[in-house]
Amino acid sequence: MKQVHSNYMELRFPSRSENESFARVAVASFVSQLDPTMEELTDIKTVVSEAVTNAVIHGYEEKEDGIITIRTEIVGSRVSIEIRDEGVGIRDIDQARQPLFTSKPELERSGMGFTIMENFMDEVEIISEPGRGTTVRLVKNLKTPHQTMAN
Amino acid sequence: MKQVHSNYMELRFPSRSENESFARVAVASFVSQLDPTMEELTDIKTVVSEAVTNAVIHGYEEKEDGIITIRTEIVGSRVSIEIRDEGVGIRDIDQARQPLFTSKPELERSGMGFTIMENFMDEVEIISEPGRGTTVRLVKNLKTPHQTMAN
Amino acid sequence: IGEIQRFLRDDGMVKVSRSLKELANRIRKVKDDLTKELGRVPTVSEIAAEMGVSPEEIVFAQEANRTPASIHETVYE
Ligand SMILES: Nc1ncnc2c1ncn2[C@@H]1O[C@H](COP(=O)(O)OP(=O)(O)O)[C@@H](O)[C@H]1O
Ligand SMILES: Nc1ncnc2c1ncn2[C@@H]1O[C@H](COP(=O)(O)OP(=O)(O)O)[C@@H](O)[C@H]1O
Ligand SMILES: [Mg+2]
Ligand SMILES: [Mg+2]
Repeated sequence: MKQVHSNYMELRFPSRSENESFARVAVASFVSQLDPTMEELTDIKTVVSEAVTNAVIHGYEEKEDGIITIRTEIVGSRVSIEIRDEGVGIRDIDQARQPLFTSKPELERSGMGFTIMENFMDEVEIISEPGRGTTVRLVKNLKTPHQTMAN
Repeated sequence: MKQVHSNYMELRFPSRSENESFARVAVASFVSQLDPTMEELTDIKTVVSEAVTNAVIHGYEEKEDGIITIRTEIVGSRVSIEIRDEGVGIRDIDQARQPLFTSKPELERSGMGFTIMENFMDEVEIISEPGRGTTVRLVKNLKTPHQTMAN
Repeated sequence: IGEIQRFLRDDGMVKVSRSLKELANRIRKVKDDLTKELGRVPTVSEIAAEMGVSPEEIVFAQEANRTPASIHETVYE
């Protein structure tokens, strides 16, 4: 039997908004080992953007010296992405997940970040503690080339 | 006066040859914040490839569970890239730097990796200890768009 | 959300390896055009601005012209 392909990468960078685009491309280029569809890759880039933006704006409240860590793992066609900050944390996670909920309406946030993550990924887990920081765990099972063809 | 732009990123991944492409994209896309020319980016991608390939092939002798760390820093238009492995290390660094020297002629290595790094970068420093691993520090001062225009 | 999703998904089932290769070819053409127009090599941002994407995306797309993007490509094609 063919062995399952597995690999990982870990990335750390300071909480500056100009790193969002870099983070998105870094994760995408790592995942492109699996030759996903364009649609799958776009979904992944979008959720990484949302999570990194949340860490910058909410987690570190735009302080630029916070550290954001992203760990991406692939096992077979399963992609797991963990985005971590050591910022202010989330008091009420259920409320934060509600569509349209935002704690920063003054910044014209849409409150749709977590909803987008839930829509584009197969699993979304939020682990957070006020004063300690937030970890978002996202999982997507890519369709293998074979499954795609069968659709 | 305009403040000098500074930023960094740190990357860790296992010593597998398929991560070479990911590593060059990650470093080059980070450096693209500085508005380099395509040629400067190509230089940077090439040296990252050479250093990562060295870590995989020589440092870890193709064992796939070694860890490679890359730290990239930008300060003004100066780019520093540090590629580190905890592999076998280099006994004679002067000899390793010689053009055409390779310890693995059986793998059809060209022995030109360090020579390419010296050609494409402004500074190349090799720190290594047998049994401890190797760190390659590369620095490139990018031409600002203004300087490029003056050429 | 359905709408955002549909909008973002207009590339459908196209494999990344192929789609990025096309983008990489366009980058090369834009680079050549800009070089003539400016009388010097363009910067990555200039090319990115011309194409309406971020400089980081330019770097990513360019890689597609170098190697097979994946382990699958060789296996399935
Ligand atoms: N990393 C984080 N650290 C602290 N709070 C967060 C973080 N991510 C999200 N939140 C909280 O969850 C809320 C909802 O997030 P999201 O759905 O992305 O909407 P938006 O970012 O538009 O406010 C945010 O307004 C914020 O209160
Ligand atoms: N990361 C490393 N760990 C151990 N040895 C290394 C490493 N990088 C380079 N070397 C040694 O330096 C030599 C020269 O490297 P290089 O100029 O890249 O040529 P080549 O890789 O083609 O052998 C290698 O053959 C190897 O002996
Ligand atoms: Mg958000
Ligand atoms: Mg070499």
